[in-house]
Amino acid sequence: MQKPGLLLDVVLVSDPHLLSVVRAAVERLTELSGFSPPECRSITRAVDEAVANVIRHAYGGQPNKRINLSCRRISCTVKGQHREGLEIQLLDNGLPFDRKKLTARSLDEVKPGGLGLHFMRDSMDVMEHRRVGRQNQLRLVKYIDVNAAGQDSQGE
Amino acid sequence: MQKPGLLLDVVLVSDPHLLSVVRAAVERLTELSGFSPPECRSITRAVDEAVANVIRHAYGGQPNKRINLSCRRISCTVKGQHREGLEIQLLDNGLPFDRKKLTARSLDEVKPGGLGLHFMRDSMDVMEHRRVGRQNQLRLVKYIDVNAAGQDSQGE
Amino acid sequence: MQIAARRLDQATIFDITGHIDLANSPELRKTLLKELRENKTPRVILNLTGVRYIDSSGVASLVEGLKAAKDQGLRFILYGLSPAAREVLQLSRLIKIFEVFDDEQQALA
Amino acid sequence: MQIAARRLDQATIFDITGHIDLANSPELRKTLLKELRENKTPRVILNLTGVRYIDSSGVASLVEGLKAAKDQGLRFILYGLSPAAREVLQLSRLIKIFEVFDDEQQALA
Ligand SMILES: Nc1ncnc2c1ncn2[C@@H]1O[C@H](COP(=O)(O)OP(=O)(O)O)[C@@H](O)[C@H]1O
Ligand SMILES: Nc1ncnc2c1ncn2[C@@H]1O[C@H](COP(=O)(O)OP(=O)(O)O)[C@@H](O)[C@H]1O
Repeated sequence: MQKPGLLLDVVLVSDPHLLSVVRAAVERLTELSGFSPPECRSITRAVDEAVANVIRHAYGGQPNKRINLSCRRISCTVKGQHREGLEIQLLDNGLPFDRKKLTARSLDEVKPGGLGLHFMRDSMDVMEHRRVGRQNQLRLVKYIDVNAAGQDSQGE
Repeated sequence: MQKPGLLLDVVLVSDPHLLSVVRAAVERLTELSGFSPPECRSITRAVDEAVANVIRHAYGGQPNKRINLSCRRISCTVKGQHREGLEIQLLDNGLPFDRKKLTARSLDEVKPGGLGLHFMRDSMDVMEHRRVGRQNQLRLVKYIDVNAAGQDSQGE
Repeated sequence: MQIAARRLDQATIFDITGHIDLANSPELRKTLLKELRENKTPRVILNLTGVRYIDSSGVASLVEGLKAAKDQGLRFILYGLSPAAREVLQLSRLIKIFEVFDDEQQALA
Repeated sequence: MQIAARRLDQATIFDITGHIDLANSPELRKTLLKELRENKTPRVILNLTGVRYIDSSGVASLVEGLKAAKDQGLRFILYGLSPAAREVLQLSRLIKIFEVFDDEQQALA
Protein backbone atom coordinates (compact mmCIF):
# COMPACT_ATOMS: atom_id res chain seq x y z
CA MET A 1 0.00 0.00 0.00
CA GLN A 2 1.21 3.48 -0.80
CA LYS A 3 1.21 6.63 1.30
CA PRO A 4 -2.25 8.14 0.85
CA GLY A 5 -2.70 10.25 -2.24
CA LEU A 6 0.57 9.29 -3.90
CA LEU A 7 0.27 9.21 -7.66
CA LEU A 8 3.82 9.17 -8.95
CA ASP A 9 7.27 9.18 -7.46
CA VAL A 10 10.01 9.71 -10.02
CA VAL A 11 13.77 9.54 -9.66
CA LEU A 12 15.58 11.08 -12.60
CA VAL A 13 19.12 12.14 -13.38
CA SER A 14 19.96 15.82 -13.71
CA ASP A 15 20.11 15.78 -17.50
CA PRO A 16 18.28 18.69 -19.17
CA HIS A 17 17.09 16.32 -21.90
CA LEU A 18 14.81 14.67 -19.36
CA LEU A 19 12.90 17.93 -18.80
CA SER A 20 10.65 17.11 -21.74
CA VAL A 21 9.93 13.67 -20.23
CA VAL A 22 9.00 15.30 -16.92
CA ARG A 23 6.75 17.82 -18.67
CA ALA A 24 4.96 15.10 -20.64
CA ALA A 25 4.19 13.16 -17.46
CA VAL A 26 3.23 16.18 -15.33
CA GLU A 27 1.04 17.70 -18.03
CA ARG A 28 -0.94 14.48 -18.35
CA LEU A 29 -1.22 14.19 -14.56
CA THR A 30 -2.61 17.72 -14.27
CA GLU A 31 -5.16 16.94 -16.99
CA LEU A 32 -6.27 13.85 -15.06
CA SER A 33 -6.49 15.91 -11.88
CA GLY A 34 -9.16 18.15 -13.39
CA PHE A 35 -7.26 21.40 -13.93
CA SER A 36 -8.20 23.70 -16.82
CA PRO A 37 -5.92 23.74 -19.90
CA PRO A 38 -4.18 27.03 -18.93
CA GLU A 39 -3.69 25.69 -15.39
CA CYS A 40 -2.25 22.43 -16.75
CA ARG A 41 0.22 24.44 -18.82
CA SER A 42 1.20 26.69 -15.94
CA ILE A 43 1.71 23.87 -13.40
CA THR A 44 3.79 22.01 -15.98
CA ARG A 45 5.82 25.17 -16.54
CA ALA A 46 6.41 25.58 -12.80
CA VAL A 47 7.69 22.02 -12.45
CA ASP A 48 9.91 22.39 -15.52
CA GLU A 49 11.45 25.58 -14.10
CA ALA A 50 11.92 23.98 -10.68
CA VAL A 51 13.73 20.96 -12.12
CA ALA A 52 15.81 23.21 -14.39
CA ASN A 53 16.86 25.25 -11.34
CA VAL A 54 17.97 22.11 -9.52
CA ILE A 55 20.01 21.06 -12.57
CA ARG A 56 21.63 24.47 -13.02
CA HIS A 57 21.97 25.81 -9.49
CA ALA A 58 21.90 22.94 -7.00
CA TYR A 59 23.97 20.62 -9.21
CA GLY A 60 25.86 23.27 -11.20
CA GLY A 61 25.04 21.55 -14.49
CA GLN A 62 26.42 18.11 -13.62
CA PRO A 63 24.22 15.70 -15.60
CA ASN A 64 24.38 12.53 -13.51
CA LYS A 65 22.94 13.58 -10.15
CA ARG A 66 19.76 12.37 -8.52
CA ILE A 67 16.52 14.35 -8.51
CA ASN A 68 13.35 13.09 -6.87
CA LEU A 69 9.97 14.35 -7.99
CA SER A 70 6.80 13.16 -6.31
CA CYS A 71 3.21 14.04 -7.03
CA ARG A 72 0.28 13.41 -4.73
CA ARG A 73 -3.34 14.36 -4.43
CA ILE A 74 -4.06 16.37 -1.30
CA SER A 75 -7.17 17.60 0.40
CA CYS A 76 -7.00 20.07 3.25
CA THR A 77 -8.66 23.05 4.87
CA VAL A 78 -7.39 26.47 3.83
CA LYS A 79 -8.87 29.50 5.61
CA GLY A 80 -11.83 27.42 6.75
CA GLN A 81 -12.51 26.10 3.25
CA HIS A 82 -12.12 22.54 2.05
CA ARG A 83 -9.67 22.40 -0.85
CA GLU A 84 -8.49 19.63 -3.15
CA GLY A 85 -5.24 19.95 -4.98
CA LEU A 86 -2.03 18.56 -6.39
CA GLU A 87 1.18 18.64 -4.35
CA ILE A 88 4.52 18.31 -6.09
CA GLN A 89 7.68 17.80 -4.10
CA LEU A 90 11.20 18.05 -5.46
CA LEU A 91 14.24 16.74 -3.57
CA ASP A 92 17.92 17.03 -4.40
CA ASN A 93 21.25 16.56 -2.66
CA GLY A 94 22.96 19.54 -4.23
CA LEU A 95 24.31 22.83 -2.93
CA PRO A 96 22.06 24.51 -0.37
CA PHE A 97 19.78 27.30 -1.62
CA ASP A 98 21.05 30.80 -1.06
CA ARG A 99 18.03 32.45 0.61
CA LYS A 100 19.05 35.89 -0.58
CA LYS A 101 19.03 34.81 -4.20
CA LEU A 102 15.75 32.97 -3.86
CA THR A 103 13.70 36.15 -4.20
CA ALA A 104 12.50 36.80 -7.71
CA ARG A 105 14.02 39.90 -9.33
CA SER A 106 12.00 42.88 -10.53
CA LEU A 107 10.49 42.45 -13.97
CA ASP A 108 10.94 46.12 -14.85
CA GLU A 109 14.43 45.56 -16.11
CA VAL A 110 14.76 43.84 -19.47
CA LYS A 111 17.52 41.25 -19.21
CA PRO A 112 17.95 37.54 -19.81
CA GLY A 113 17.58 35.21 -16.82
CA GLY A 114 15.91 35.44 -13.44
CA LEU A 115 12.42 34.50 -14.65
CA GLY A 116 12.02 30.95 -13.35
CA LEU A 117 10.99 31.84 -9.80
CA HIS A 118 8.43 34.30 -11.20
CA PHE A 119 6.85 31.59 -13.34
CA MET A 120 6.74 29.21 -10.37
CA ARG A 121 5.22 31.73 -7.96
CA ASP A 122 2.75 32.86 -10.57
CA SER A 123 1.54 29.33 -11.30
CA MET A 124 1.33 27.81 -7.85
CA ASP A 125 -0.62 28.53 -4.65
CA VAL A 126 2.24 27.32 -2.42
CA MET A 127 5.98 27.44 -3.06
CA GLU A 128 8.21 26.50 -0.12
CA HIS A 129 11.96 25.95 -0.18
CA ARG A 130 13.40 24.05 2.82
CA ARG A 131 16.79 22.62 3.68
CA VAL A 132 16.47 19.35 5.63
CA GLY A 133 19.76 17.69 6.54
CA ARG A 134 21.75 17.52 3.33
CA GLN A 135 18.72 17.75 1.16
CA ASN A 136 16.95 20.63 -0.60
CA GLN A 137 13.18 20.29 -0.56
CA LEU A 138 10.82 22.30 -2.69
CA ARG A 139 7.09 21.94 -2.15
CA LEU A 140 4.65 23.22 -4.78
CA VAL A 141 0.89 23.09 -4.35
CA LYS A 142 -1.91 24.04 -6.72
CA TYR A 143 -5.52 23.90 -5.54
CA ILE A 144 -8.31 23.00 -7.88
CA ASP A 145 -10.44 26.06 -8.60
CA VAL A 146 -13.65 25.34 -6.68
CA ASN A 147 -15.55 28.02 -8.57
CA ALA A 148 -14.76 26.43 -11.90
CA ALA A 149 -15.31 22.92 -10.55
CA GLY A 150 -18.56 23.81 -8.76
CA GLN A 151 -20.37 25.19 -11.80
CA ASP A 152 -22.78 22.31 -12.11
CA SER A 153 -23.29 21.66 -8.41
CA GLN A 154 -26.31 22.88 -6.42
CA GLY A 155 -26.55 26.32 -4.90
CA GLU A 156 -25.09 28.22 -7.86
CA MET B 1 25.62 9.46 -8.44
CA GLN B 2 23.22 7.09 -10.13
CA LYS B 3 23.64 3.54 -11.32
CA PRO B 4 25.15 3.80 -14.81
CA GLY B 5 22.69 4.43 -17.60
CA LEU B 6 19.71 5.12 -15.36
CA LEU B 7 17.36 7.64 -16.92
CA LEU B 8 14.15 7.37 -14.94
CA ASP B 9 12.89 5.35 -12.03
CA VAL B 10 9.17 5.72 -11.44
CA VAL B 11 6.99 4.43 -8.63
CA LEU B 12 3.31 4.60 -9.43
CA VAL B 13 0.11 3.23 -7.98
CA SER B 14 -1.82 0.53 -9.82
CA ASP B 15 -4.50 2.91 -11.10
CA PRO B 16 -5.35 2.47 -14.80
CA HIS B 17 -5.70 6.24 -15.14
CA LEU B 18 -1.94 6.53 -14.71
CA LEU B 19 -1.32 4.46 -17.85
CA SER B 20 -1.60 7.60 -19.97
CA VAL B 21 0.98 9.33 -17.75
CA VAL B 22 3.35 6.39 -18.19
CA ARG B 23 2.84 6.39 -21.96
CA ALA B 24 3.52 10.13 -22.20
CA ALA B 25 6.82 9.76 -20.33
CA VAL B 26 7.96 6.58 -22.10
CA GLU B 27 7.07 7.87 -25.55
CA ARG B 28 9.17 11.00 -24.99
CA LEU B 29 12.03 8.90 -23.61
CA THR B 30 12.02 6.65 -26.67
CA GLU B 31 12.09 9.71 -28.94
CA LEU B 32 15.10 11.04 -27.04
CA SER B 33 16.79 7.65 -27.33
CA GLY B 34 16.81 7.84 -31.11
CA PHE B 35 14.17 5.27 -32.05
CA SER B 36 12.09 5.74 -35.21
CA PRO B 37 8.46 6.94 -34.80
CA PRO B 38 6.95 3.44 -35.33
CA GLU B 39 9.47 2.01 -32.84
CA CYS B 40 8.61 4.73 -30.31
CA ARG B 41 4.95 3.82 -30.64
CA SER B 42 5.58 0.11 -30.31
CA ILE B 43 7.87 0.36 -27.27
CA THR B 44 5.31 2.65 -25.62
CA ARG B 45 2.61 0.10 -26.43
CA ALA B 46 4.66 -2.71 -24.90
CA VAL B 47 5.18 -0.80 -21.64
CA ASP B 48 1.50 0.16 -21.50
CA GLU B 49 0.46 -3.49 -21.92
CA ALA B 50 2.99 -4.63 -19.34
CA VAL B 51 1.76 -2.14 -16.72
CA ALA B 52 -1.87 -2.97 -17.56
CA ASN B 53 -1.10 -6.67 -17.00
CA VAL B 54 0.40 -5.92 -13.59
CA ILE B 55 -2.71 -3.92 -12.66
CA ARG B 56 -5.15 -6.58 -13.85
CA HIS B 57 -3.38 -9.85 -13.16
CA ALA B 58 -0.72 -9.35 -10.49
CA TYR B 59 -2.87 -6.96 -8.43
CA GLY B 60 -6.31 -8.19 -9.54
CA GLY B 61 -7.48 -4.66 -10.24
CA GLN B 62 -6.72 -3.17 -6.80
CA PRO B 63 -5.87 0.47 -7.54
CA ASN B 64 -3.56 1.37 -4.66
CA LYS B 65 -0.62 -1.02 -5.07
CA ARG B 66 2.95 -0.19 -5.89
CA ILE B 67 4.47 -0.59 -9.34
CA ASN B 68 8.07 0.29 -10.11
CA LEU B 69 9.13 1.16 -13.64
CA SER B 70 12.73 1.94 -14.43
CA CYS B 71 14.35 2.89 -17.71
CA ARG B 72 18.02 2.80 -18.47
CA ARG B 73 20.31 3.08 -21.44
CA ILE B 74 22.30 -0.08 -22.04
CA SER B 75 25.12 -1.05 -24.31
CA CYS B 76 26.18 -4.66 -24.70
CA THR B 77 27.43 -7.27 -27.12
CA VAL B 78 24.80 -9.45 -28.78
CA LYS B 79 26.04 -12.26 -31.06
CA GLY B 80 29.42 -10.58 -31.35
CA GLN B 81 27.90 -7.20 -32.27
CA HIS B 82 27.95 -4.05 -30.20
CA ARG B 83 24.39 -2.89 -29.51
CA GLU B 84 22.92 0.15 -27.79
CA GLY B 85 19.43 0.04 -26.44
CA LEU B 86 16.80 0.91 -23.89
CA GLU B 87 16.04 -1.43 -21.00
CA ILE B 88 12.77 -1.15 -19.14
CA GLN B 89 12.22 -3.04 -15.93
CA LEU B 90 8.90 -3.47 -14.18
CA LEU B 91 8.61 -4.67 -10.58
CA ASP B 92 5.52 -5.51 -8.54
CA ASN B 93 4.68 -7.31 -5.32
CA GLY B 94 1.53 -8.98 -6.59
CA LEU B 95 0.51 -12.57 -7.26
CA PRO B 96 3.21 -14.67 -8.91
CA PHE B 97 2.98 -15.15 -12.68
CA ASP B 98 1.42 -18.39 -13.78
CA ARG B 99 4.02 -19.68 -16.28
CA LYS B 100 1.44 -21.70 -18.15
CA LYS B 101 -0.67 -18.63 -18.84
CA LEU B 102 2.30 -16.52 -19.83
CA THR B 103 2.40 -17.92 -23.34
CA ALA B 104 0.60 -15.81 -25.88
CA ARG B 105 -2.48 -17.49 -27.36
CA SER B 106 -2.91 -18.23 -31.06
CA LEU B 107 -4.14 -15.30 -33.09
CA ASP B 108 -6.19 -17.50 -35.41
CA GLU B 109 -9.17 -17.42 -33.12
CA VAL B 110 -11.15 -14.18 -33.07
CA LYS B 111 -11.97 -13.35 -29.46
CA PRO B 112 -11.50 -10.48 -27.07
CA GLY B 113 -8.46 -10.58 -24.75
CA GLY B 114 -5.12 -12.32 -24.80
CA LEU B 115 -3.36 -9.81 -27.05
CA GLY B 116 -1.08 -7.96 -24.62
CA LEU B 117 1.75 -10.50 -24.56
CA HIS B 118 1.70 -10.56 -28.38
CA PHE B 119 2.12 -6.81 -28.55
CA MET B 120 4.97 -6.93 -26.05
CA ARG B 121 6.82 -9.76 -27.77
CA ASP B 122 6.31 -8.16 -31.15
CA SER B 123 7.71 -4.81 -30.03
CA MET B 124 10.69 -5.81 -27.94
CA ASP B 125 13.93 -7.71 -28.54
CA VAL B 126 13.97 -9.16 -25.02
CA MET B 127 11.02 -10.02 -22.76
CA GLU B 128 11.86 -11.89 -19.56
CA HIS B 129 9.54 -12.65 -16.65
CA ARG B 130 11.23 -13.63 -13.36
CA ARG B 131 10.03 -14.22 -9.83
CA VAL B 132 12.61 -13.00 -7.28
CA GLY B 133 11.60 -13.41 -3.66
CA ARG B 134 8.13 -11.93 -3.37
CA GLN B 135 8.57 -9.77 -6.40
CA ASN B 136 7.64 -10.15 -10.06
CA GLN B 137 10.26 -8.75 -12.42
CA LEU B 138 9.71 -8.10 -16.08
CA ARG B 139 12.63 -7.02 -18.22
CA LEU B 140 12.04 -5.52 -21.66
CA VAL B 141 14.86 -4.50 -23.99
CA LYS B 142 14.77 -2.82 -27.36
CA TYR B 143 17.99 -2.33 -29.32
CA ILE B 144 18.50 0.66 -31.55
CA ASP B 145 18.42 -0.39 -35.17
CA VAL B 146 22.06 -0.10 -36.23
CA ASN B 147 21.16 -0.22 -39.90
CA ALA B 148 18.87 2.77 -39.57
CA ALA B 149 21.25 4.57 -37.22
CA GLY B 150 24.36 3.76 -39.25
CA GLN B 151 23.13 5.23 -42.53
CA ASP B 152 25.55 8.12 -42.49
CA SER B 153 28.49 6.28 -40.96
CA GLN B 154 31.41 4.84 -42.93
CA GLY B 155 31.50 1.34 -44.38
CA GLU B 156 27.97 1.31 -45.74
CA MET C 1 -11.62 9.29 -23.93
CA GLN C 2 -14.84 11.05 -24.93
CA ILE C 3 -17.75 9.37 -26.74
CA ALA C 4 -20.64 11.21 -28.36
CA ALA C 5 -23.41 9.52 -30.37
CA ARG C 6 -25.10 10.84 -33.52
CA ARG C 7 -28.22 8.95 -34.53
CA LEU C 8 -29.12 9.01 -38.21
CA ASP C 9 -31.90 7.01 -39.89
CA GLN C 10 -29.78 4.13 -41.02
CA ALA C 11 -26.79 4.43 -38.72
CA THR C 12 -25.54 5.41 -35.31
CA ILE C 13 -22.17 7.16 -35.44
CA PHE C 14 -19.98 7.28 -32.34
CA ASP C 15 -17.43 10.09 -32.40
CA ILE C 16 -14.64 8.95 -30.11
CA THR C 17 -11.67 11.10 -29.11
CA GLY C 18 -8.64 10.65 -26.86
CA HIS C 19 -6.86 7.47 -25.84
CA ILE C 20 -8.65 4.14 -25.42
CA ASP C 21 -6.96 2.12 -22.70
CA LEU C 22 -7.66 0.05 -19.59
CA ALA C 23 -8.94 3.19 -17.82
CA ASN C 24 -11.88 3.59 -20.18
CA SER C 25 -12.28 0.52 -22.41
CA PRO C 26 -14.95 -0.91 -20.01
CA GLU C 27 -16.97 2.28 -20.61
CA LEU C 28 -16.54 1.94 -24.39
CA ARG C 29 -17.71 -1.69 -24.22
CA LYS C 30 -20.77 -0.76 -22.14
CA THR C 31 -21.72 2.11 -24.44
CA LEU C 32 -21.44 -0.05 -27.58
CA LEU C 33 -23.37 -3.00 -26.16
CA LYS C 34 -26.14 -0.73 -24.82
CA GLU C 35 -26.50 0.95 -28.21
CA LEU C 36 -26.65 -2.39 -30.02
CA ARG C 37 -29.31 -3.62 -27.58
CA GLU C 38 -31.51 -0.55 -27.49
CA ASN C 39 -31.29 1.14 -30.89
CA LYS C 40 -30.96 -1.39 -33.62
CA THR C 41 -29.91 0.89 -36.47
CA PRO C 42 -28.60 -1.19 -39.41
CA ARG C 43 -25.07 0.21 -38.99
CA VAL C 44 -22.99 1.11 -35.97
CA ILE C 45 -20.13 3.31 -37.10
CA LEU C 46 -17.13 4.29 -34.98
CA ASN C 47 -15.40 7.52 -35.96
CA LEU C 48 -11.85 6.99 -34.67
CA THR C 49 -10.34 10.10 -36.32
CA GLY C 50 -9.64 11.64 -32.91
CA VAL C 51 -8.26 8.45 -31.33
CA ARG C 52 -4.48 8.45 -31.15
CA TYR C 53 -4.02 5.31 -29.09
CA ILE C 54 -5.81 1.99 -28.56
CA ASP C 55 -4.44 -0.71 -26.29
CA SER C 56 -5.33 -4.42 -26.20
CA SER C 57 -8.23 -3.84 -23.81
CA GLY C 58 -9.64 -1.31 -26.27
CA VAL C 59 -9.27 -3.81 -29.11
CA ALA C 60 -11.13 -6.34 -26.93
CA SER C 61 -14.02 -3.87 -26.54
CA LEU C 62 -14.16 -3.41 -30.32
CA VAL C 63 -14.23 -7.17 -30.84
CA GLU C 64 -17.12 -7.47 -28.38
CA GLY C 65 -18.99 -4.74 -30.21
CA LEU C 66 -18.41 -6.49 -33.52
CA LYS C 67 -19.63 -9.83 -32.15
CA ALA C 68 -22.79 -8.30 -30.65
CA ALA C 69 -23.51 -6.52 -33.94
CA LYS C 70 -23.07 -9.68 -36.01
CA ASP C 71 -25.34 -11.63 -33.65
CA GLN C 72 -28.09 -9.19 -34.55
CA GLY C 73 -27.29 -8.99 -38.24
CA LEU C 74 -26.07 -5.38 -37.96
CA ARG C 75 -22.97 -3.90 -39.57
CA PHE C 76 -20.11 -2.67 -37.37
CA ILE C 77 -17.85 -0.17 -39.16
CA LEU C 78 -14.66 1.69 -38.24
CA TYR C 79 -13.23 4.76 -39.97
CA GLY C 80 -10.48 7.33 -39.49
CA LEU C 81 -7.78 5.04 -38.07
CA SER C 82 -4.56 6.74 -36.90
CA PRO C 83 -1.23 4.97 -37.55
CA ALA C 84 -1.23 3.70 -33.94
CA ALA C 85 -4.79 2.36 -34.20
CA ARG C 86 -4.09 0.68 -37.52
CA GLU C 87 -0.88 -0.90 -36.21
CA VAL C 88 -2.66 -2.41 -33.25
CA LEU C 89 -5.38 -4.00 -35.41
CA GLN C 90 -2.75 -5.29 -37.81
CA LEU C 91 -0.59 -6.74 -35.02
CA SER C 92 -3.59 -8.57 -33.60
CA ARG C 93 -4.55 -9.72 -37.13
CA LEU C 94 -8.01 -8.31 -36.54
CA ILE C 95 -7.94 -5.63 -39.21
CA LYS C 96 -9.43 -8.10 -41.70
CA ILE C 97 -12.45 -8.97 -39.54
CA PHE C 98 -13.58 -5.33 -39.24
CA GLU C 99 -15.11 -3.23 -41.98
CA VAL C 100 -12.61 -0.36 -42.15
CA PHE C 101 -13.14 2.81 -44.22
CA ASP C 102 -11.19 6.02 -44.69
CA ASP C 103 -13.93 8.53 -43.94
CA GLU C 104 -17.56 9.03 -42.96
CA GLN C 105 -18.83 9.29 -46.51
CA GLN C 106 -17.47 5.84 -47.36
CA ALA C 107 -18.75 4.41 -44.08
CA LEU C 108 -22.28 5.61 -44.89
CA ALA C 109 -22.22 4.70 -48.59
CA MET D 1 14.02 21.52 -31.12
CA GLN D 2 14.89 21.89 -34.80
CA ILE D 3 16.10 25.13 -36.40
CA ALA D 4 16.31 25.74 -40.15
CA ALA D 5 17.29 29.06 -41.74
CA ARG D 6 15.82 30.61 -44.89
CA ARG D 7 17.78 33.58 -46.21
CA LEU D 8 15.84 36.14 -48.24
CA ASP D 9 17.13 39.46 -49.51
CA GLN D 10 15.87 41.58 -46.67
CA ALA D 11 15.40 38.98 -43.96
CA THR D 12 16.59 35.74 -42.44
CA ILE D 13 13.74 33.54 -41.29
CA PHE D 14 14.38 30.82 -38.72
CA ASP D 15 11.78 28.07 -38.74
CA ILE D 16 11.87 26.58 -35.28
CA THR D 17 9.93 23.49 -34.21
CA GLY D 18 9.62 21.44 -31.03
CA HIS D 19 10.13 22.51 -27.43
CA ILE D 20 12.64 25.18 -26.40
CA ASP D 21 14.03 24.39 -22.98
CA LEU D 22 17.26 24.13 -21.02
CA ALA D 23 18.35 21.19 -23.20
CA ASN D 24 18.53 23.31 -26.34
CA SER D 25 18.24 27.02 -25.52
CA PRO D 26 22.07 27.37 -25.57
CA GLU D 27 21.99 26.11 -29.17
CA LEU D 28 19.24 28.58 -30.07
CA ARG D 29 21.24 31.42 -28.52
CA LYS D 30 24.39 30.42 -30.43
CA THR D 31 22.55 30.12 -33.74
CA LEU D 32 20.90 33.53 -33.35
CA LEU D 33 24.07 35.35 -32.29
CA LYS D 34 26.08 33.76 -35.11
CA GLU D 35 23.49 34.80 -37.67
CA LEU D 36 23.39 38.36 -36.35
CA ARG D 37 27.18 38.54 -36.49
CA GLU D 38 27.74 36.98 -39.90
CA ASN D 39 24.73 37.82 -42.06
CA LYS D 40 23.45 41.25 -41.26
CA THR D 41 20.07 41.07 -43.02
CA PRO D 42 17.86 43.97 -41.89
CA ARG D 43 15.38 41.62 -40.22
CA VAL D 44 15.81 38.45 -38.25
CA ILE D 45 12.46 36.69 -38.08
CA LEU D 46 11.64 33.72 -35.86
CA ASN D 47 8.80 31.50 -37.06
CA LEU D 48 7.52 29.96 -33.83
CA THR D 49 4.43 28.31 -35.37
CA GLY D 50 5.82 24.87 -34.57
CA VAL D 51 6.99 25.70 -31.04
CA ARG D 52 4.63 24.39 -28.41
CA TYR D 53 6.72 25.22 -25.34
CA ILE D 54 9.31 27.81 -24.29
CA ASP D 55 10.81 27.87 -20.82
CA SER D 56 12.61 30.74 -19.07
CA SER D 57 15.98 29.75 -20.52
CA GLY D 58 14.42 29.93 -24.00
CA VAL D 59 13.02 33.38 -23.22
CA ALA D 60 16.52 34.40 -22.10
CA SER D 61 17.91 33.29 -25.49
CA LEU D 62 15.27 35.35 -27.28
CA VAL D 63 16.14 38.41 -25.15
CA GLU D 64 19.82 37.98 -26.03
CA GLY D 65 18.94 37.75 -29.71
CA LEU D 66 16.84 40.91 -29.44
CA LYS D 67 19.62 42.82 -27.68
CA ALA D 68 22.25 41.78 -30.22
CA ALA D 69 19.92 42.78 -33.06
CA LYS D 70 19.19 46.20 -31.54
CA ASP D 71 22.92 46.83 -31.00
CA GLN D 72 23.35 46.50 -34.75
CA GLY D 73 20.23 48.41 -35.69
CA LEU D 74 18.49 45.29 -37.03
CA ARG D 75 14.89 44.26 -36.43
CA PHE D 76 14.12 41.11 -34.43
CA ILE D 77 10.64 39.74 -35.11
CA LEU D 78 8.59 36.84 -33.75
CA TYR D 79 5.51 35.29 -35.34
CA GLY D 80 3.20 32.31 -34.88
CA LEU D 81 3.13 32.21 -31.08
CA SER D 82 1.26 29.26 -29.51
CA PRO D 83 -0.81 29.89 -26.36
CA ALA D 84 2.05 28.53 -24.22
CA ALA D 85 4.65 30.77 -25.91
CA ARG D 86 2.43 33.84 -25.61
CA GLU D 87 1.72 33.13 -21.93
CA VAL D 88 5.40 32.90 -21.12
CA LEU D 89 6.20 36.23 -22.78
CA GLN D 90 3.24 37.84 -21.05
CA LEU D 91 4.17 36.45 -17.63
CA SER D 92 7.68 37.80 -18.01
CA ARG D 93 6.25 41.14 -19.24
CA LEU D 94 8.50 40.84 -22.29
CA ILE D 95 5.77 40.59 -24.91
CA LYS D 96 5.84 44.38 -25.31
CA ILE D 97 9.57 44.58 -26.04
CA PHE D 98 9.39 42.14 -28.97
CA GLU D 99 7.85 42.85 -32.36
CA VAL D 100 5.21 40.13 -32.52
CA PHE D 101 3.13 39.33 -35.63
CA ASP D 102 0.53 36.72 -36.49
CA ASP D 103 2.08 35.32 -39.65
CA GLU D 104 4.98 35.48 -42.10
CA GLN D 105 3.29 37.92 -44.45
CA GLN D 106 2.91 40.49 -41.68
CA ALA D 107 6.43 39.86 -40.42
CA LEU D 108 7.83 40.60 -43.89
CA ALA D 109 5.55 43.57 -44.65
N1 LIG E 1 17.10 24.98 -6.81
C1 LIG E 1 17.93 26.04 -6.55
N2 LIG E 1 19.07 25.85 -5.84
C2 LIG E 1 19.88 26.88 -5.58
N3 LIG E 1 19.65 28.16 -5.99
C3 LIG E 1 18.54 28.41 -6.70
C4 LIG E 1 17.62 27.36 -7.02
N4 LIG E 1 16.61 27.91 -7.72
C5 LIG E 1 16.88 29.22 -7.86
N5 LIG E 1 18.04 29.54 -7.24
C6 LIG E 1 18.64 30.89 -7.15
O1 LIG E 1 17.63 31.85 -7.45
C7 LIG E 1 18.03 32.67 -8.57
C8 LIG E 1 16.81 33.06 -9.41
O2 LIG E 1 16.28 31.89 -10.02
P1 LIG E 1 15.37 32.01 -11.32
O3 LIG E 1 14.31 33.02 -11.08
O4 LIG E 1 14.89 30.64 -11.67
O5 LIG E 1 16.31 32.60 -12.45
P2 LIG E 1 17.66 32.03 -13.10
O6 LIG E 1 17.69 30.57 -12.76
O7 LIG E 1 17.49 32.31 -14.56
O8 LIG E 1 18.76 32.81 -12.48
C9 LIG E 1 19.04 31.82 -9.33
O9 LIG E 1 19.92 32.59 -10.11
C10 LIG E 1 19.75 31.09 -8.19
O10 LIG E 1 20.75 31.90 -7.61
N1 LIG F 1 1.91 -9.40 -14.98
C1 LIG F 1 1.24 -10.56 -14.99
N2 LIG F 1 1.05 -11.24 -13.83
C2 LIG F 1 0.36 -12.40 -13.83
N3 LIG F 1 -0.17 -12.97 -14.94
C3 LIG F 1 -0.01 -12.36 -16.11
C4 LIG F 1 0.70 -11.12 -16.20
N4 LIG F 1 0.70 -10.76 -17.49
C5 LIG F 1 0.02 -11.69 -18.17
N5 LIG F 1 -0.40 -12.67 -17.36
C6 LIG F 1 -1.18 -13.89 -17.76
O1 LIG F 1 -1.02 -14.07 -19.17
C7 LIG F 1 -2.30 -14.07 -19.82
C8 LIG F 1 -2.19 -13.43 -21.21
O2 LIG F 1 -1.89 -12.04 -21.08
P1 LIG F 1 -2.24 -11.03 -22.24
O3 LIG F 1 -1.68 -11.57 -23.52
O4 LIG F 1 -1.74 -9.70 -21.84
O5 LIG F 1 -3.81 -11.03 -22.40
P2 LIG F 1 -4.95 -10.65 -21.35
O6 LIG F 1 -4.31 -9.82 -20.29
O7 LIG F 1 -5.93 -9.87 -22.19
O8 LIG F 1 -5.51 -11.96 -20.85
C9 LIG F 1 -3.21 -13.30 -18.88
O9 LIG F 1 -4.57 -13.64 -19.04
C10 LIG F 1 -2.66 -13.73 -17.52
O10 LIG F 1 -3.17 -14.97 -17.11
